[in-house]
Formats: sequence, structure tokens, C-alpha cells
Amino acid sequence: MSAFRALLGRDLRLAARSGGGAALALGFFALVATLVPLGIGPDVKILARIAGGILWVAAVLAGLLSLDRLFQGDFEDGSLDVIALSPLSLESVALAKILAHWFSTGLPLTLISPLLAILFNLPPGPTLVLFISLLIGTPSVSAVGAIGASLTLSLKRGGLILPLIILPLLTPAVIFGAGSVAALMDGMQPGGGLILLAAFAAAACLLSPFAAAAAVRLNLGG
Amino acid sequence: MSAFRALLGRDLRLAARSGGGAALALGFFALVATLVPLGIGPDVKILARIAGGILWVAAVLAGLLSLDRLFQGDFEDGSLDVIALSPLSLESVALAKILAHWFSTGLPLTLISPLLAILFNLPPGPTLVLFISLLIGTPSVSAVGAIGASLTLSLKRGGLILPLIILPLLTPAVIFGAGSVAALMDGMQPGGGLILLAAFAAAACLLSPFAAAAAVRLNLGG
Amino acid sequence: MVVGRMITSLTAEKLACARGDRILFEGLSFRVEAGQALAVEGANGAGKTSLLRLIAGFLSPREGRLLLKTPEGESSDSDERAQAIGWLGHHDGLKPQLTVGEQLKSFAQLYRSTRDTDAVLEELGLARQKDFPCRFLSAGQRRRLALARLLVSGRPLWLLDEPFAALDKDGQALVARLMALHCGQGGLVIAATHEPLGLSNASIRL
Amino acid sequence: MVVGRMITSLTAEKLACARGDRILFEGLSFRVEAGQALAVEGANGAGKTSLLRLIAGFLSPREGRLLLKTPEGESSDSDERAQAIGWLGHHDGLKPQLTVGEQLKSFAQLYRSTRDTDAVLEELGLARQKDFPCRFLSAGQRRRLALARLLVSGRPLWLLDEPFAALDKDGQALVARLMALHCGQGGLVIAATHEPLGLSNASIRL
Amino acid sequence: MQLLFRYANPHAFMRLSGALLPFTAAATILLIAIGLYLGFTVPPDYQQGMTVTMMFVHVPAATMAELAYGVIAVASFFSLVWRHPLSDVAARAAAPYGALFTALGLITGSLWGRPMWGTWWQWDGRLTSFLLLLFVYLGYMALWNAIEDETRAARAAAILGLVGAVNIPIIKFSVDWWTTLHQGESIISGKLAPVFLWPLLVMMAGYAFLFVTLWMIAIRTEILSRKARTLMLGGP
Ligand code: HEM
Ligand SMILES: Nc1ncnc2c1ncn2[C@@H]1O[C@H](COP(=O)(O)OP(=O)(O)OP(=O)(O)O)[C@@H](O)[C@H]1O
Ligand SMILES: Nc1ncnc2c1ncn2[C@@H]1O[C@H](COP(=O)(O)OP(=O)(O)OP(=O)(O)O)[C@@H](O)[C@H]1O
Ligand SMILES: [Mg+2]
Ligand SMILES: [Mg+2]
Repeated sequence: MSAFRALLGRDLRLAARSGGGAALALGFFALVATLVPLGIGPDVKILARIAGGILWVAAVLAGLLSLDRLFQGDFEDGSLDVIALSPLSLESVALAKILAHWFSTGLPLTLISPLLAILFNLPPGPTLVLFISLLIGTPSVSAVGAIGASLTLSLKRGGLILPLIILPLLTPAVIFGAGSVAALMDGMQPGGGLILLAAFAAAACLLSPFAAAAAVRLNLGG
Repeated sequence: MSAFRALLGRDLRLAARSGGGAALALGFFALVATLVPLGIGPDVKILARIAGGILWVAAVLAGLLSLDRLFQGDFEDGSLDVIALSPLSLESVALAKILAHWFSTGLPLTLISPLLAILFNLPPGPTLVLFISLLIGTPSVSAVGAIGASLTLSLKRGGLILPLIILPLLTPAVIFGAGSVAALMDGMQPGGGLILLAAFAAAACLLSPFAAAAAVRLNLGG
Repeated sequence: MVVGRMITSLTAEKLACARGDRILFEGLSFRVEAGQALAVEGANGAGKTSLLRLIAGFLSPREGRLLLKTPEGESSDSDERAQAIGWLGHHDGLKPQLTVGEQLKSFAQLYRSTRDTDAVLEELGLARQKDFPCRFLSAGQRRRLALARLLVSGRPLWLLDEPFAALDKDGQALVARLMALHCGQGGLVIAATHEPLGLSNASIRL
Repeated sequence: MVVGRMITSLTAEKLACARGDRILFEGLSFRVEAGQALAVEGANGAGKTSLLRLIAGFLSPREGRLLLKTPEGESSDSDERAQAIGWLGHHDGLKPQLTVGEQLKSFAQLYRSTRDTDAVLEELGLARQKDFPCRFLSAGQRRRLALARLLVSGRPLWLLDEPFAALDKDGQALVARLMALHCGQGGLVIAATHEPLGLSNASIRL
Repeated sequence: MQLLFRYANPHAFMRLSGALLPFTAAATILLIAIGLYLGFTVPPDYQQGMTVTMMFVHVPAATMAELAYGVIAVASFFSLVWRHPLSDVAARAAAPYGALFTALGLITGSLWGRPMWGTWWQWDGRLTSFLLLLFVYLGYMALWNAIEDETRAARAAAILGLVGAVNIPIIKFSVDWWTTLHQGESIISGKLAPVFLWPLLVMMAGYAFLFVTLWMIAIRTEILSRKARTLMLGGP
């Protein structure tokens, strides 16, 4: 357990040292959320209507941003060899990395989402649903992302292929997440979407460490 | 001149080798353009109204995707030292990299934008304006991006800071570009926006090689 | 220094290794016992690094097997073997953003080691650099830090890929001393190298 | 082999170099003439790499200056000096995705060199690997390719950072031969190293 | 299983497929020719008029596109569990044709949609999930191409293929839940009139043979080129 915590701590510290960690994902999230209204124009009605979708997509993209380096940095500089020989199983290693990624992207994004919702004139009810859906759903971004990151870890420009691999797999999260916000805006119950979202995220988090560990093992042979 | 072409050719080949080059930027562009309707819902009217803004933001983000590696890869593996000692001035080096980046992102994005416009039910007139605005405007993404990439080249996770540096600088491109599409949708003339966009892009392309070269020179001292 | 499990011997039986479509070596057999060092020699591209990765379990042999004997019994399972291995690869595995001290400490925790990391830094001549971020280290200083990590791991079977690379004369002597000490305490050393190891050791050529 | 501009001599006058807040060396003066080799020695972290980067113009000296003499005159401008330099750094500067042949050819074009790249590959024992992507090269093969690039550059002043690293005995002998040949043709060599260069050369210790 | 493996070794496959190819190719041409003839001579539909002809091109393409992913998923499973080299080749060879049929389904559907729905594209559940399937194919192929080391590429692609196999039903389900407009299931439930059903079935068989033919050719090419490469690299 303490080995797990050591790795988690190291990864969080690394994220923070690279110029702010969470701050960067937040910055990206906020910037995308500001660019869109700039591109669309200031129509308040439309903005409120599309807020859930845009913020969810922006959150997924912000999560993507640092994903490619999840295993790649450690692979390139040889750390992954050393980590692979440690008492931790590769599955636990993958889990630690997923957690570290979520702590430095998904969680902070969720926490400031209500602020950005204000920019879009989203009413309080849907804002709460947005918050909850991000809280439940962003772990699946980190989890599914870890699979993609481990598959592409040996590619110098794996960051490019990564979105192509994982964005299609993440559509359920966007649909259920943004869908529950839209449902409330249209006067329906958001509960169903949230439950499906929770199921998707749970499945992703359970399966991902195994798939990611298999992919890492494969690449260590390189 | 042939040294310039050699560098350009090398960079294009590198982009292509990393699993498809242009294809990846295209994939990302198309995926973002697909995710947004999934998040927002299938309302055709709204989608057409926001198409210009969304596609412009997606184009900027797709351009961003491979920017962080513009100089960083060459810096980390020592190639940049060798390139810096070549007969090419660092300004020309920066220009070659900007061009290579545009050829493998901005240009292909522009070319398939009409297809994505169909997904958003954008009428033919605004689609043409979107196409022209991307053609004029995407070089500025590569150019401004190169400044950011050169500033962050020594940071292991420069890719994270990069968007924060350059997205704010690119807001004019988004505003003029998407604005001219929106203008036509609202029955106004798009010409003014396009001229401003062209001016912005020209200025960015002229200044950027100098700024980027200065930043590279600074980082070589590390 | 051997804190972890003791090892009696490591035996390779008719190992064959292929990279891509090419066979690097075949029918390779050797045996290293507690207290012994084995130098792996060979021209560039002969397969030294590949052999080390094979022993570590990163690559799987195309044929043959590796047998690890401990006082408790023997095993050819690569996961069990992994727990006995201290690794010094060609790449140092250091993060430019972390300081020398942080780096070593977090690895000590990861390896559940109880060695005093400050003492090890002292031993390797890095005490002064303890609070330096690794990005400021010179090539040889990085190598010394990687060696420090090897010591901290407390593993009995050392796999070293070109342990003398980038080190100055003092550093090279230090490595030779550390290897001799490790063997003296019943550890095993397998090192891929182009120079003599500087201790009495067996050697194989690929 | 010296295709580019000829160099008569390179003189360092009272150079001082600082990294961060620390002064690495001060008052360093030396002179290398056409046909001579200079070994830069020193413990890990002494500043050998920094000195090379300073000569290449990547770092600027805190004090002192570097003077390059050519048959046409002398200059202390670092941009002019850059055009005379062939660089072999600690990192190889190779792209895993490109093949050995592509890599060398594109650098030949970048450096406007007319040398036959295939012949150079042959000379360095990489002919067989010509169509391999660099990611498949072993550590020593990568180093050989970097050396091939140095030859292709055709520059008169070679700056070499640990030129023997990762090379097998044959490779080390080859490098020594290449350096001797380069000096014999009126070139200059400055090499940071922990081993003797294997030719008659001057040396400084940092 | 043993039996399957016996025929799944590359040599046996080369022999078997060499013998089969002329027949599958002939069947493809014959069935598609008959299907097209029947398709152009059906009576106009009371709702859709002659555009109904498009059905015979569109529906089989869409079906084959989905089937091809099934092939990849099964082959990936074999590859991961039994490390069978032929299954890697089979999976890789199926992907481009799967993507091609997907693209064909999208294009024909969209050409059909223009007269039927008055628009090229609708954000409907089925259409959208189909578009996403195209991206899944592209990502899968990109991963294959990006990793140079063949064995590693194969294993990585197999992992992705399986992950996709789990996720595709979820995608489909989530998108259907989101919105639906496209025509529902009508073949199996017998809602289609026999005049339309027969040509459709013939065309489907034709497409299936087309896929099998192309797929076998691609596998053969890959096996041969691997052999050539081994000879080249293995030499002195
Ligand atoms: C871009 C537009 C379209 C796309 C992407 C598309 C996609 C699909 C897909 C994925 C299937 C399922 C094939 C299977 O599961 O076997 C299908 C079947 C079908 N499509 Fe389309 N379609 C499009 C437009 C249309 C249009 C405009 C029509 C006609 C009004 C149409 C009529 C049908 C019919 C009749 C079936 C067979 C349904 C069944 O019995 O399963 N499609 N299409
Ligand atoms: N950017 C930097 N800021 C502060 N100190 C630095 C920086 N870069 C290097 N140093 C320090 O400068 C010193 C000299 O480094 P340099 O790389 O020149 O040494 P070296 O002689 O090449 O050593 P080695 O033989 O280990 O390669 C080292 O002590 C290093 O820690
Ligand atoms: N993934 C790969 N695919 C194909 N060939 C490979 C791969 N990785 C390495 N090789 C080849 O395998 C051979 C052995 O490589 P290895 O790194 O084990 O050599 P080495 O003995 O450590 O050499 P060096 O002394 O130069 O480090 C080399 O010829 C190399 O080109
Ligand atoms: Mg090696
Ligand atoms: Mg050095």
C-alpha cells in the first residue's frame, strides 16, 4: 500500500512541477469554454442550451491533454523498467496513474465547472446536474484514456493517435453526461442518464487497469 | 534553399511516419465535430447556428495537438543542436517547421471542413465562407503556435502550458473567422471579417519566425 | 546489502532470443552463483541489452529457460524473478523536475526499502546535489544517482547495462568497489560492458 | 575530409562559465591549431559539456572570448564559428521513425554536403542497417550513426562529447582512427572524455 | 479447436484460400450482377418511388461493415488467448474493408437521405453510431500502422480490438437512447415485401462474398510479404 502511495505521490508531484498541474487542465478547460462563445456569438438562449454539451466536450479534451504522457515519459527515460520490477503489480501501477491523472484533471475541472456554467447562463438546477455528471463521469475519461496511453506509449507522437483511439470510446460518457443536463433543461428527469453514466464509469475503471497493464507489459519488450 | 527543403521534407516525413500525419489531425477535427452534437443534441437549427464557431474552435484545437512537439522532440534528442549548427538560420528553421505543421494540420483540416459543415447542416454560402476563413486563418494557428512551442520547448510537459500561452493569442483568429461565418448566417457581409483575419494571419506569419528563433536560441543554452 | 530474498544461483538453459525476425543468440547457457559476477561482452548490436531484458522478464525467450534457485526452492517464473532484480539500464530513469533527494526517497518507498537514502547519496558523492532538480545534473551525476537507486533497492541480483558509461575515473572505481562489495555479501552481478569489470569475474561473449 | 572553410586555429582567452549561480571554471585559456586534438578531462560535473556548448555558441561565456582564425582573417562571432563546427553531443539526435539511410541523407542535404552517404555508412559498419528504422538500433549502433553524420557534415572543427561512450572495442578504435585522419587533413578536434583519446593530443583538466 | 488450428497455419491457409479464391470471386460477380438486375427491375415503392433501389446498395454495405468488426473482435480474441499469428493477419486485413464498407454505407445512406429526408445528414442514433464505427476503424488502423514492430503492433491492436468490442454495443446503446429516427429493424421481423426482400438477400450474399474474397486476398498478400521480409532480413 505504501508503495502504491509512493507512486501516486510521485506522479502527482510530477504533474504539479510541470508548471502547475491542475492549473493547466483548468486553464485549458476555461479557455475552450471561453473560445466557444467568442466563436458563436453572445446569444444567451443558445449558450445556455449548449452549455452542458460544450463543457462536457471541453472537459474530455482537457483530460486528453496530458494523457499521452501518462506512461510515455516513464517509458522513454527508463523509469518504467524500474517501476515494473518493483513490488507493485502493473495493474496497481496503472491504477495509481489513473488516479493521479484524475486528481490533477478530472477532479479540479469538476470543481470549477459551476463557475464556467455561469458564463453560459446555465440555471442552478442544470448546473448541479452538470457538476454531478462530471464528478461521476470524469474518472472514465482517465480510465479509458489510460488504455489508449498504454497502447501508444512507445510512439514518439503517440499523443496524436491517442484521441482517435479513445474519443470514440468515450462517446457514451459525453452522451449520458451532457444528456442528463439537456434532459433537465427540457424538463425531463436527469436520473436515468446519471445512472447509466455511473455504470459506464464503473465498468471503465474496473476493466482499464487490466487492459492497460497488458499493454504496458507488451511494450516493455521493446 | 535546398537545406530548407531538406528540413521541411524531414519534418513532413516525420509527421507522416507517426501514424498518418494529416490523417490524425483530421481524425481529431472530425471527432470533436462529432462529439459536440452528441453533447448538445440533434437540434438542426441550433447546430447550423453554432457550426462556424465550433468548427473554428475544433480546428484551432486540432492544430494545437501536435504543436508541443514542434521543437521539443528535436530538443530532447539532441537534433536541435545539430540543426542549429547547420547553414540555415534559426529563423528559416522556424519557418520550415511552421510550414510543415500547416501542411500536416491546417491545410487538410481546411479541405475537409465542407464535409463536416454538412454534418452541421450549414448552408452552402456560409460553408464557402468557413472554407475561405480556415484557408486564410489556419496559418496563423501554426505561426502563433510556433512561438508558444519554442518558448516551452525545454519543459517536459510543455504541451500542457502551451494552450494557455497561445489560445488567448489566437482569439482574434477565432473571432474574425467564426464571426464571418456567423455574419453571413445573420444576413450580413462576411468580407470585413475576412480582411481582418487575413491581416492578422499575415502579421503572425511575418513575426513568428523571429520570435520563435529567439526563444529557441535562449533554450539551447540550457 | 542483500536485504531481500537470498539467491543461490541463476541458471540459463539453452536460451535463444529474437528481435523482429532476426535471431540474436541461440543455445546460450550459463550459471551465476551467489557471490559471483558475470560480464556480458560483445560487439555493438550483439544482444547484450536484449539478454538483460530477457533476464528481467521484459522480453520472453524464444527458446530455453531461466532457473532461479533460492534457499527455499527453485522457480522459472519471471514475475518471481523480477522481485530479486536491481536494474541499472542504459537510460537513467530520472525525472528532470524532481530533486535528487525526492527522487531517491520515492523509489525507496516504491521498493519498500528501509535503507538510509542520505547515507547512500553521501557514498556516491551526491550529497551536495541533494536538493538539485535532476535537470541540472551532468551526465555522470545522473549516472551516480541511478547507481544510488540500485543500492537502495536492496535486491540480490544486479543487472547492469554499461555501468561505467559517462562516469569519470573515480566513478568507475566506485562502481567496481560497489560490485565487489555486493558480491562479497552474497549478491549476484550480471553486467553488459565494453570494459573489464575490474574484479574477478566470469564472462560470456555474444 | 575538410570540405568546408579551413581553420588555422581556435583560441580561448580567459573563459569563464557559470551555470545557475555556480561558476564552473574561470580564466580558462587554450589554443588548438589545425591538425591538433585537445582532450577535455575532468570529474563528473566539472563542466566539460558546458565548455563544448560554449564553444558551439549555445552558451555565452560569462567572461573572456573565443577567437577563430582562418586563412581569411579572424573572428570572435559565434554565428560564424557555428558554420565550422561538427557536433557529436551526448544525445544522438536520431529519430526513431526514420530509417538510417533517410536520416543521414536529410542531414547531408541540410548541411549542403556532397559526401556519399552510403560510403560513410559502409565505413562505420552500418551498411546492413541502412533501411532499419532507428528505433531498432542498439545503443552502439546509434552512436555509430551519429558519427556518420559528423563525417558527412564535412566541418573542420569537431566538438565531441564522450565520443567513446556505448561503443565496443572496434568502435572505439574506429573513432580514434577517424579523429587521427581528421587531424591529418588539417581538422581540429576538441573532445570531452574520460578515456585517453588514443592519439597524440594536448589535454586540459577542468 | 484443434481442427481449426490445423487449417489456420499459414501454409494450410495459403493452399486452402488459393483453391477457394476463384469460386468466391465468381460468386461475388454473379450474385452482385443478379442482385443489381433484380434491384433495378423492382416495382417503385409507394412511398419512396425508385429511390428504393438505393436500399440494395446501402443495407448490405451497412451490414457488412458491422460484421467486419465482429471478425476483428473474434480474431483479436484468438490472437490474445492463443497467440496465433494468422489471427493477427486476419484482423489487420479485415479492418480496411470494414472501414470501406462503413464509408460506403455512410455515402449511400446520405445520398438516399437527401431525397427521403431532405437532408444529407441527421443526428439520428443509428447514423451517429455508424459514424462512430468509422472512427473506431480508423483508430484501429492508425494504431496498427503506427507501431513498426510487427508482433507488438499485433498485440496492441488486439487489445484495442477487444476493448472496442466491449465498447461498441455500449456506444450503440447510448446513441440509440439519445435519439432515434432511422428506420428500425425490418428484415428479420418480416415487414419487408418479398419483391424487395429477394433482391436484398441476393445483394447481401454478393457483398458477403465480396468481403470474403477481398479479405482472403489481403491475408495472402500479407503472408507473402512477411515471408519476403524474413528472407531479406534473415540473410547475411
Ligand atoms: C447517412 C445516412 C445513413 C446511414 C449512416 C445509415 C446506416 C444504416 C445502418 C448502420 C444500418 C444497419 C445495417 C444492419 O444492421 O444490418 C442501416 C440499415 C437500413 N437503412 Fe440506413 N443509413 C442511412 C440512411 C438511410 C436512409 C436515408 C434510408 C431510407 C429511408 C435507410 C434505410 C435503411 C434500411 C431500410 C435499412 C435496413 C433496416 C433493417 O432491416 O435492418 N438508411 N442503415
Ligand atoms: N541549467 C543549469 N543550471 C544550473 N546548474 C547546471 C545547469 N546545467 C548544468 N549544471 C551544473 O553544471 C555542472 C557542469 O555540468 P556539465 O554537464 O558541463 O558537466 P560535465 O563535465 O559534462 O560532467 P559529466 O562528465 O558528468 O558529463 C554540473 O555540476 C551541473 O550540475
Ligand atoms: N524492436 C526491435 N526490432 C528489431 N530489431 C531490434 C529491435 N530492438 C533491437 N533490435 C536489434 O537487435 C540487436 C541487438 O540489440 P541490443 O540492444 O540487445 O544490442 P547490444 O548488444 O546491447 O548493443 P550495444 O552495445 O550497441 O548497446 C541490434 O542489432 C538491434 O538492431
Ligand atoms: Mg546495449
Ligand atoms: Mg557531460
